Amino acid sequence: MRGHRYLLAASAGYLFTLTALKLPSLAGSSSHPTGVALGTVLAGPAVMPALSLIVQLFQALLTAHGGLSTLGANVVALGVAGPWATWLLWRLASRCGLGDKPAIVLATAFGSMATYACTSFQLALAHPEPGGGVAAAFLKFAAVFAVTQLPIAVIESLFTIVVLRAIINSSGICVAGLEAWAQR
Amino acid sequence: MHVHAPLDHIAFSNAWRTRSPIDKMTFGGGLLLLASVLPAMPWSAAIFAAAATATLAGARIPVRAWGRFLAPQIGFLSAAALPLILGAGWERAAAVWMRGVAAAACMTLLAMTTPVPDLLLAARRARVPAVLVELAFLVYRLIVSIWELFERLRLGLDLRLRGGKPSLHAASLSAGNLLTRSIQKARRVERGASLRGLEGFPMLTPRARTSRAFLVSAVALQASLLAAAILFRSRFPW
Amino acid sequence: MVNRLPIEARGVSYAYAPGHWAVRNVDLDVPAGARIALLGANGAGKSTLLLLLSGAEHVCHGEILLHGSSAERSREGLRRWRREVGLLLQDPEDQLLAPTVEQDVAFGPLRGGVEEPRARQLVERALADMAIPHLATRPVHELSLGEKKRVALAGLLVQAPAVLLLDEPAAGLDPGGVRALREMLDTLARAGTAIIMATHDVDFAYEWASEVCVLFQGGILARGEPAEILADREMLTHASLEPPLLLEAALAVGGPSPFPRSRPEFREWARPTRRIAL
Amino acid sequence: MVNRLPIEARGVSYAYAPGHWAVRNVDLDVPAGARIALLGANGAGKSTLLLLLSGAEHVCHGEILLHGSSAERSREGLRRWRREVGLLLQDPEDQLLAPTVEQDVAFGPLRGGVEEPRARQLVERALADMAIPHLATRPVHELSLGEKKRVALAGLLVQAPAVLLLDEPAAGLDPGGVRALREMLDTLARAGTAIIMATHDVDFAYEWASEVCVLFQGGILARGEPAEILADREMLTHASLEPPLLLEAALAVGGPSPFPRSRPEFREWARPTRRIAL
Repeated sequence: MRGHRYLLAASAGYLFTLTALKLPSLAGSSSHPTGVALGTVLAGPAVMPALSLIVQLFQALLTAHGGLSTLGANVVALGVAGPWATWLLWRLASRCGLGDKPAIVLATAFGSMATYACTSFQLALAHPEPGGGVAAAFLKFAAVFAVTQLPIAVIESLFTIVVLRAIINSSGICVAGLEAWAQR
Repeated sequence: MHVHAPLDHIAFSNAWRTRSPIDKMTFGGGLLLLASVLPAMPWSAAIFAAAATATLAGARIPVRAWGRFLAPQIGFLSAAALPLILGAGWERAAAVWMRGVAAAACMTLLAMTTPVPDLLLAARRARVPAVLVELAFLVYRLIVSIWELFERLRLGLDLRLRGGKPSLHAASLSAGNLLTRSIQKARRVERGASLRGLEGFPMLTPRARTSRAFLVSAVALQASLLAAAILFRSRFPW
Repeated sequence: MVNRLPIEARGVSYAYAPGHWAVRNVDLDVPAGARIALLGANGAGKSTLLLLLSGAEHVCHGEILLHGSSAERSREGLRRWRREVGLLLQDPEDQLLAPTVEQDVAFGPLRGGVEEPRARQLVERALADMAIPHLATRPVHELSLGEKKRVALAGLLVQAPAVLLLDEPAAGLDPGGVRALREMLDTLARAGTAIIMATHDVDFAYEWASEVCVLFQGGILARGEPAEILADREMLTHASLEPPLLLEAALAVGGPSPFPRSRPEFREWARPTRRIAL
Repeated sequence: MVNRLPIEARGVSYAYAPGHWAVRNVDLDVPAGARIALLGANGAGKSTLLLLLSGAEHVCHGEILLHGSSAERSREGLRRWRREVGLLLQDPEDQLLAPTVEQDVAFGPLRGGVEEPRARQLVERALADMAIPHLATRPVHELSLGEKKRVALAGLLVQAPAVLLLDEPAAGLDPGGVRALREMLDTLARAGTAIIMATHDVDFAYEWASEVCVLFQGGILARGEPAEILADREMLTHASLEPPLLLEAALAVGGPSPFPRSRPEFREWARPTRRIAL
């Protein structure tokens, strides 16, 4: 991590700035998943927990978006579940010979939904349904999120694509995931 | 940045600026802990009152600034309570909401009285891994610059759009430019740091006064809240 | 309509935060073809005034008139405002959007609904006006600062604005770049574009401006003929400025008025002096 | 050792990419207390030369001597190099890293192993030298450009360097800021610090420098006495520069040598001329 720390710090600062503009989403999961996909592509999924932790810490301290109480849960959703889902699907899609753009769109949308699935599951664990237990609660939360988050996931995928293209067009920046993407 | 990130500006200029971060964290952190363990009704209200008094009377932060930061957080918490009502029912949602508001007041107290770097220094002394703390210092340093870059690009975009709404295309071009320039900035700062021979962050500890009286009264307040909660636990069960 | 001033400010004030006035009660009349220099120390309110004139910030008090009628902040009004008034930011990179030069310059026309073939013509003409047709397909980020300024200017000129606002346009340019900029601005002003420039470079202002306006703490401290205003050492010192070197030299030497405003003029003007002095 | 030049460059060359020479075969002798201005258009190699002198970039050919012995790129050598030679970047923000002013200035001493109480004393003295003790606990990012430059300078001076390199130090400063900078640099040079400044501001160089060095395409085109070098209009035009306004004016008026290098000197110098002229 030490070798690229200035790049990592810039990515984190960038994600912070982008997410600071967005309204925090529902259910106390204060950070928007915008940036999860971008961060994963830029820095790779391995460092995303650290980046996500720092970004969320600064959101709590500098912009008063969200609180520390949900930090642990959010690091799991935004720092682990989302990035790995994005990464795996991206690799898989490219392996299957899908073009760059469709692969990124799919991966971003999937990562975004995985983030919310994770949040729903955490919420379900915290507030199980009196009758049906965790599973029923999960379905309920997931249904609420699906309605609100599906359109966001789509917009986010398109946005990620154009941002990445702008970056690649306008400079020869090589970052973990981006490097692989630019080379093909 | 101070025009656009007033929270940071206030953290650097309030009446508690020179109070030791340990004092502030003991006070705010202790209350935060109580808010998450004690029954929401009525103890969250008491914790909220304590945090509000400390922020407004202690650190002498203007009510308007405080309200401006707390109000959106309460708004988010209320929005968050909606799916909870559907999923878990009224009472749980209300309890979660109250707890959230109290916790938000504690966090706001901490965020408005302690600059982020002071907290990071405290974290380093508390043996949080150096790699993480150093990265956080760098992120803070770069956020300041990137935020300024963002403001400038937003103005530039606004001028180009001539009053119209940004299309997805224009917005993402602008976002791409922001990332490119953020990374260029990071490279320049990296060079600046290497010019000065800096690898880590050998940081001067800010002069801060630790007050035993403050610490004692903070702990006493928290202890009495806890004692009251235990005493009245038949009326307000956990 | 055509006879009206392209832009006017009437008692314009602006505060970033309650009580912190960045611009105080400024009046400004800008006829077509004017070359106005807003002079002042850093923080005197020059950039803010340009932002207000460009419509990027709302005035707190007062109003801004475009061709005699109050500028509106409606969607349509803003669109007209931005078409009539172009602002070149101090760092041109802040307002360059697209990856290549021609894409960037074409952004305005395409967004304004111009068809692509026509937009291409407009872009070509704007690039030719800025003497940079050879840069058309170059990526913007590879250009030098001076080239970026020209591209950003082309992006403004392609809209044929009546008023051009420039924030420290000479900043970072070397003497060759400054000379080229001055020539470009002269051409524009002759063609009738009103130009307002914010700068703390009194030498540049003295040589270039038809009118100077000294700002101090957001208000106008003095305005008028450059030769007259910029000879007032006391007022300039108060505003943390200095008289232009050429004017200072001419005053020290003494000689016939009008005083020279450029190097060649100075050489011409000094010739008789020298003859007597030797 | 003490008599040796604090820094020298011997046949130094540098290429960013194979064949693209940014600096070609530059020799430079810098005695203690020297005030050297590196003049040149944008892209002439000024900044690169400063980076080489500061040790931030490796030379491709040639060598750099510190106090007469070859500067080494070993860990220990670089550490000494950084202590002896301070570089102020054009944008001071790039070299400010800590959250508050005193923390930033303390970086150098703390990194050099100085204990906190002693570091605090050093910081206080450096801030007093830069006339900014009141900024000590302020967050760096809230400062103005001029203040940031002073903080960055304090961060260099706290190490008591023998050589100070400045990249366009006057860029972005208003006349008041430039005057304050000049006074600060005069004090430093009198105390024996060698100062090398890269700039395209010939007026500033003419007034301030004890020696000027004109760079063109990475090589030294001319060097020597400011009054002599900067009067060579042909050479300067070739390097995309112009003679300083005061020198141009003095030459045009004609009069006794030495020519005046500052406004007050010019007024003094012009007095007899005027008497004759009137």
